[in-house]
Amino acid sequence: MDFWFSPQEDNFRQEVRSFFDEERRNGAYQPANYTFMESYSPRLTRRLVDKGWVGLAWPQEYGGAGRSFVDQLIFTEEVMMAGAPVGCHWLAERQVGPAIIASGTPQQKQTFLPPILKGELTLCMCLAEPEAGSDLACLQTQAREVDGNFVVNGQKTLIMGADKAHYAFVLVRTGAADSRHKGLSALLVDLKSPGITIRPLFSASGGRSFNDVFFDNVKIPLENLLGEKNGGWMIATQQLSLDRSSIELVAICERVLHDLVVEYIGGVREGLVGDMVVRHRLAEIAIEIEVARWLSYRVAWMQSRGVIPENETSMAKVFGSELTQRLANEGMRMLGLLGQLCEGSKLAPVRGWLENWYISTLGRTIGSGTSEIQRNIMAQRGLGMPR
Amino acid sequence: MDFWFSPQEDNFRQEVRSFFDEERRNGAYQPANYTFMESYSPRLTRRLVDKGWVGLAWPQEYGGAGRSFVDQLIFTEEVMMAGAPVGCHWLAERQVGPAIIASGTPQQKQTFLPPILKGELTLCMCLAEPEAGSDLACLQTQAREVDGNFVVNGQKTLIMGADKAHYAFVLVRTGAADSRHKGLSALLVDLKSPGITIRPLFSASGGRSFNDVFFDNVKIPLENLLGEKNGGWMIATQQLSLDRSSIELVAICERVLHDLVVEYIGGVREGLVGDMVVRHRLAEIAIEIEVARWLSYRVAWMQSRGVIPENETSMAKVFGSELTQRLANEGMRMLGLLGQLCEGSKLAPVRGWLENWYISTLGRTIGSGTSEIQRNIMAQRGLGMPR
Amino acid sequence: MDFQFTPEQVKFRQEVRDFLKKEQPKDFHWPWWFEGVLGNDEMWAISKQMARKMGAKGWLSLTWPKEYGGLEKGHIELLIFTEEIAYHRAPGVDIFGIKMLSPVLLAFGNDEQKKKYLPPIGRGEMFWAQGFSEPNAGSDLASLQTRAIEQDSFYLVNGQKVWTTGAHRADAIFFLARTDTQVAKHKGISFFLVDAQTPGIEVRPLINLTGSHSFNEIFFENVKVPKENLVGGKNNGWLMATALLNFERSGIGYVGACRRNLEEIVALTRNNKALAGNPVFTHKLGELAAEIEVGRWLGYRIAWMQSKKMNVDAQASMAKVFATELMHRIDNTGMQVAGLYGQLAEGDKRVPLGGRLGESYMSNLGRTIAAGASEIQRNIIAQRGLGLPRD
Amino acid sequence: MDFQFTPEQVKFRQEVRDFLKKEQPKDFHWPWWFEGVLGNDEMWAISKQMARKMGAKGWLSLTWPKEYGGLEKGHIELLIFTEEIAYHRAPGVDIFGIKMLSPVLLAFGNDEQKKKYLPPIGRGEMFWAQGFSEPNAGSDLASLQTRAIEQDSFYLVNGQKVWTTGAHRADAIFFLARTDTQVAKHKGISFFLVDAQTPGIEVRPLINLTGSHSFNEIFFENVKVPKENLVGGKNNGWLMATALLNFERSGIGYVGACRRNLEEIVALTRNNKALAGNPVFTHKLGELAAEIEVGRWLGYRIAWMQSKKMNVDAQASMAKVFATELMHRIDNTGMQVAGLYGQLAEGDKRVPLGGRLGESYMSNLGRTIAAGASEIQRNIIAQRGLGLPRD
Repeated sequence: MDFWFSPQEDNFRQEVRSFFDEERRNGAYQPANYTFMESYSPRLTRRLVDKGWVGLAWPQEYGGAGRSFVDQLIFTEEVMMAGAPVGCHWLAERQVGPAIIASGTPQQKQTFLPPILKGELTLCMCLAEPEAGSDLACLQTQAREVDGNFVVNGQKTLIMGADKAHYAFVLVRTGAADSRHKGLSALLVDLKSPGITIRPLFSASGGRSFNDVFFDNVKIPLENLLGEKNGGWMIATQQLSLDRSSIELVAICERVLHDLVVEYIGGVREGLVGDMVVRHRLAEIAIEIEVARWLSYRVAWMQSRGVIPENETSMAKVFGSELTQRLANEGMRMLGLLGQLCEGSKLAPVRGWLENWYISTLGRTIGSGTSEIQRNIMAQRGLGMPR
Repeated sequence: MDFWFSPQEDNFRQEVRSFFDEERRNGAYQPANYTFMESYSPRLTRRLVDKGWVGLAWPQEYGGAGRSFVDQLIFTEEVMMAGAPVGCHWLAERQVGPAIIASGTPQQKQTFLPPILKGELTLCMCLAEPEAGSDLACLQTQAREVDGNFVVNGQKTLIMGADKAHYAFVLVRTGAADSRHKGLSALLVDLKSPGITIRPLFSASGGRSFNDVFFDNVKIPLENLLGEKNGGWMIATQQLSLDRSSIELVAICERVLHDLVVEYIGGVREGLVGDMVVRHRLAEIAIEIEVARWLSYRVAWMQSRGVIPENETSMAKVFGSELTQRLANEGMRMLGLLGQLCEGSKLAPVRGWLENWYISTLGRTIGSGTSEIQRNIMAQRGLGMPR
Repeated sequence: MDFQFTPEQVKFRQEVRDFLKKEQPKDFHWPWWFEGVLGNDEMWAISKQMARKMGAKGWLSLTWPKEYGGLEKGHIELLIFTEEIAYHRAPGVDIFGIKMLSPVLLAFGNDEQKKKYLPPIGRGEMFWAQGFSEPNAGSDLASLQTRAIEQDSFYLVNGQKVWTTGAHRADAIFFLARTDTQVAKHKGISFFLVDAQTPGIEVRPLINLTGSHSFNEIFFENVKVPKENLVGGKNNGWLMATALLNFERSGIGYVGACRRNLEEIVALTRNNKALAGNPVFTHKLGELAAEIEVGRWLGYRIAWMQSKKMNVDAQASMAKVFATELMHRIDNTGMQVAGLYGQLAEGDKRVPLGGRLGESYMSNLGRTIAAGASEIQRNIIAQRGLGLPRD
Repeated sequence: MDFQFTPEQVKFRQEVRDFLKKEQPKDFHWPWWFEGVLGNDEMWAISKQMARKMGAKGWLSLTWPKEYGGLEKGHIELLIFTEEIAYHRAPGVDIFGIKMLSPVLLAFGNDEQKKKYLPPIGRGEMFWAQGFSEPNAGSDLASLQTRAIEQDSFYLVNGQKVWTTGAHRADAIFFLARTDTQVAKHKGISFFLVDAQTPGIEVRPLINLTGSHSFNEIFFENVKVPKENLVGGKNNGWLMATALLNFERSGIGYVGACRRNLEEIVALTRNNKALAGNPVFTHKLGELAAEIEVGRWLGYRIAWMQSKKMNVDAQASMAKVFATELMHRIDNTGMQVAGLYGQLAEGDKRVPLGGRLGESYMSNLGRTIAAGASEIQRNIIAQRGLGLPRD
């Protein structure tokens, strides 16, 4: 029994941490802000490929390192704490790649997996739409089969990183207009295809990380269909995540708390050090991070033993995502007036990152009522309450 | 415009306050605990009758003083702050009397109203039942019409003050077993009637204020039916309260806060005076009392102008009742270990009253989901949300 | 007890509404927090225009004595005006000149100062900035370091201010400077007025998180401030900076803004079947509506108490804590209704309610209910409302 | 990383369960908080019986050295035992003798003291009370006033203790007394053991709110305590009173109790159609279940860290705050399921779950998550967990 990491696991963590420390010291990367998916450093991605850390938990038969989910969890924690800019390969490695491994044709595997593992293929996820919001069952972007191609028409919105990606995972409607989740298909789309237009969107905090993506009679070869036709729902809801522990939410919270305690209170606002109310709030957040952490660890541990977690993933997701909101709220309260300054201002504490994160965390639990669905799962599967 | 009390109203408050101050100084009464309905002082009740303060807002044609609802609100606030034991006449004056005025026969008015106004008729409310809890639509106590009488069989439970009352307002089923709220009637029952047995119940905090009341073939004359046969639901839900402001909840909170600040923190536990966390919690409660207070004032003011409040009463009730719970919680936290001592212990702070109240406040929002119903009213009538 | 306004007051409210309907540019939503307007040339121009029109009505000097251009109205009228302005998101009231400086001048200024400064402020022709905060003073205002050394006919000022909202728009600045270094720190401070164009004053922008320019740093380098610009006597500045003056303290502006925001959110919700049918959500809206009613009453009562010359310290703190935290709850609820698009910036055509919710959500939490701010108010409540000793 | 117990540990847990199934009187629910048992003769008798049986198994001295009757097991075994005891609401573990005194004796006692006191404690034959609190010391333990004056072969003790749980049941008392009045207050305190029957000791009851007798006052009047009953040397008492000794700090007892309570509440809810179909309510239960899982892990990790001799201060504080506040949330939820009958006293046939919920609800909030208690823990977290300086 070992209620923590094994010496081998600790060594691995140390190795990863030292690597990032040194890279940062060498100026090889600048720490990314808390909405880390916006970050982008081909150079760092290449370094991680060289270390064999892209595809860490992928099966060896597909060129991955075949390491355990616990190792991957450790790696994710360290990436977040280091503020490493991993946006170049993250969605490809963590979300789309696993879906291709699970559902792709031999041809697709051969085409897409090697460049993903080399960090050379940047992907983005095209799910949300103006009318449907994040309710996938209402998606309207249409793909008709015409002469050996899908012809795609429609609009995706709030797409992070579309301006930098090579390919997109696009969920389209191939069934009837009212087929809801039964008429969706997943396409792998080359973003250089004629008819695609990408336009930036600006977020309330001034960041430019979202895009609109317009499809105007875009021809996508039939062989770029991922999985079955009309089988996109299953891929989008079940296969788009290899690692379901939500550890990235916990780890980013840990980084934010660290920055608040060390940089802000330990530096800019020493006066808050003795403020009992602030101290207790910080302690409360520390407890909640421990709580969320364990829920994540449990999922990774179950996965590493080949057990498929059920309501355990719901618990990790609900706690982790709601914790990000609480922490962002508390953080903004502590920053006070200083929190009104933008990234880059010399007076902005914690480099002005908190504000951007504050508004983005709200997206994690709203929309399709994600938290509510997770809570239903917890009550029904966990406690046997009636549906 | 006058966003507070008029000089006349202020004078009346002062008169009431001086009266209670003097009574207490004279040893005419001992302050009651926070669950004040358990208190019982025929002597004080007689004094209030002499002052003309029992039936203060009753119409003059029924022997009341015909004063405004604002005066009644002022009086109620002062009664609560004084901790006056008013259990002798409170339910009769505030709940059952108004229902008799609204629905009683001339004979019933003549029989019951004068002794109520003289403080000589103590009443209790027999609503809850073992199987039905507080869901009135499920009541099972049955009354059959036999030879000019209702014959009542069944059991009521959790009846406060039944051991000291002369009469009871009893809600019984006169319709079919499945008639739900359409088959209920209200009876005025002499508790000395043969076949009635009253047994005390002990609450978790050790108090003895509840009773079981058993009816075994109890004969009640037909003329003791209040209102229409099968019309009991309307009486129980609409007429059992003349003053719908919930001000008694607010005023009792004010008394508890006062005792905590002055007696406990100002006396027993001076160390808490400088505790920022405690100070802020107290300030928070003070704000919430102001909030609840206004919601109550508004109802009384509307009533005094002859306007019938709708969702305003729901707001006052939800805020007031939930505030009692929060305050009881905060108070118990502040008392700490000292809160484990019982009423009467020399070390028990604030005379050990908080514990009893702590457990009783829970009853105000549970059971039939009262708070939830009130919230529905607020959302539907107040904001026009769909049912 | 009578929770109604007099017929005259009701009429005045209607007059303000009619004016705003006529004069406020259509679809113009002034950010409830003053600064939003300062980074935008067009908004600033509209704001100045509206200020003149309101000034012409006498509404910017509602409570002032007639000799300085005032209408000599009471606190209740001021409350009504403030509530309507906030609810309608109308521009034109310069909080620095109208709300902060003019009560100081009325109470401490000499007659010459009153005659010189009050009329143009009241006409909506002169705009001010407040130079209090300094980079090294943190939250301890009294330790400010800007020096003003008395010379023949002027004070020579050197130092730096920070967080100066709107300094780049202001015609003049009122500020605190140290005039005596030999006494306890709050005893050596004086209160000055200075024309923003005076040589030696440099204003540098601080860009806020929405990319807009409302905060500034001000550098004073050998600035000569005429002696007649000293208000309230040398070394008396601390008194003026901290005196709880007889201004409008009801917090009704927050409540008016809350009310408008919630009305818009309720309308949004009615169009969203899933949310409108979800009791968890509609119950929350119902409670917020009730709380707004409470906030209004707290505000009305404070204005009424002030009109009776009663002390309102504890009540004003309660009203402020309550209203600012209420606004955060409302905005948060609104952001949930707005969904993912709520994250988009003001101006994007798809962001609900023109992105005003997001703007308010972003700025409210840190600015008005920050750890310090609400907690200081709670401490005032504990002391003055509950009678606990100073901590 | 491996969140499982070893096969031996799993077997040990089963052994404890089998023992409790066989030996614990049917339908006997020991209140999770030790005191509940002390006011009731029958419960106390059962508790003593169970103590002897557990003592015979060696489970009361699981981690002690063999020479004092221990089994020399590790922290994990102690954790398993504690969790099962709490979950099964089993009587027999005297927290004063087992959990508080024995670690002090093991660390600071001399060989004679260990040999004299540990074996009977471990056999479940000797029960203790703790005389620390005093009426005038408040929360400042170090200012205690009970005096112990050194004489020939004994110390002469005079003074008063309060809040002494179970003093009327105890065979002996360990207590602090002042042995030097000339030094800083925490430097003049010593730690003594005394037979409860010693002449001059008077125990007076304090009745708690459920009418039961578990607290006491103790009066010492010229009590002669033999010198060999001084533990750890004269004036070293403060060290022993405050040292964070090597005992079980996982808080797993709270979690075990939480788990059992929630299981019962879930069963009650399943029988209540209205509640079982109300998502507001079932979601709350689902979250509580998740939080219990978290609490278990926090506890397991602490035991594991202790077994590796790691410092667990911050973690233990987190676990304690989390588990005690969790228990309050569980009890509060339970009281809502129980409805009006939840208010009735233990023993009434209609009160759900035998009234245990109400008892726990009444006692938990004030006792374990009181303003002070949880906040001291949070301060420890801020200091030792987050590295903030002492406040």
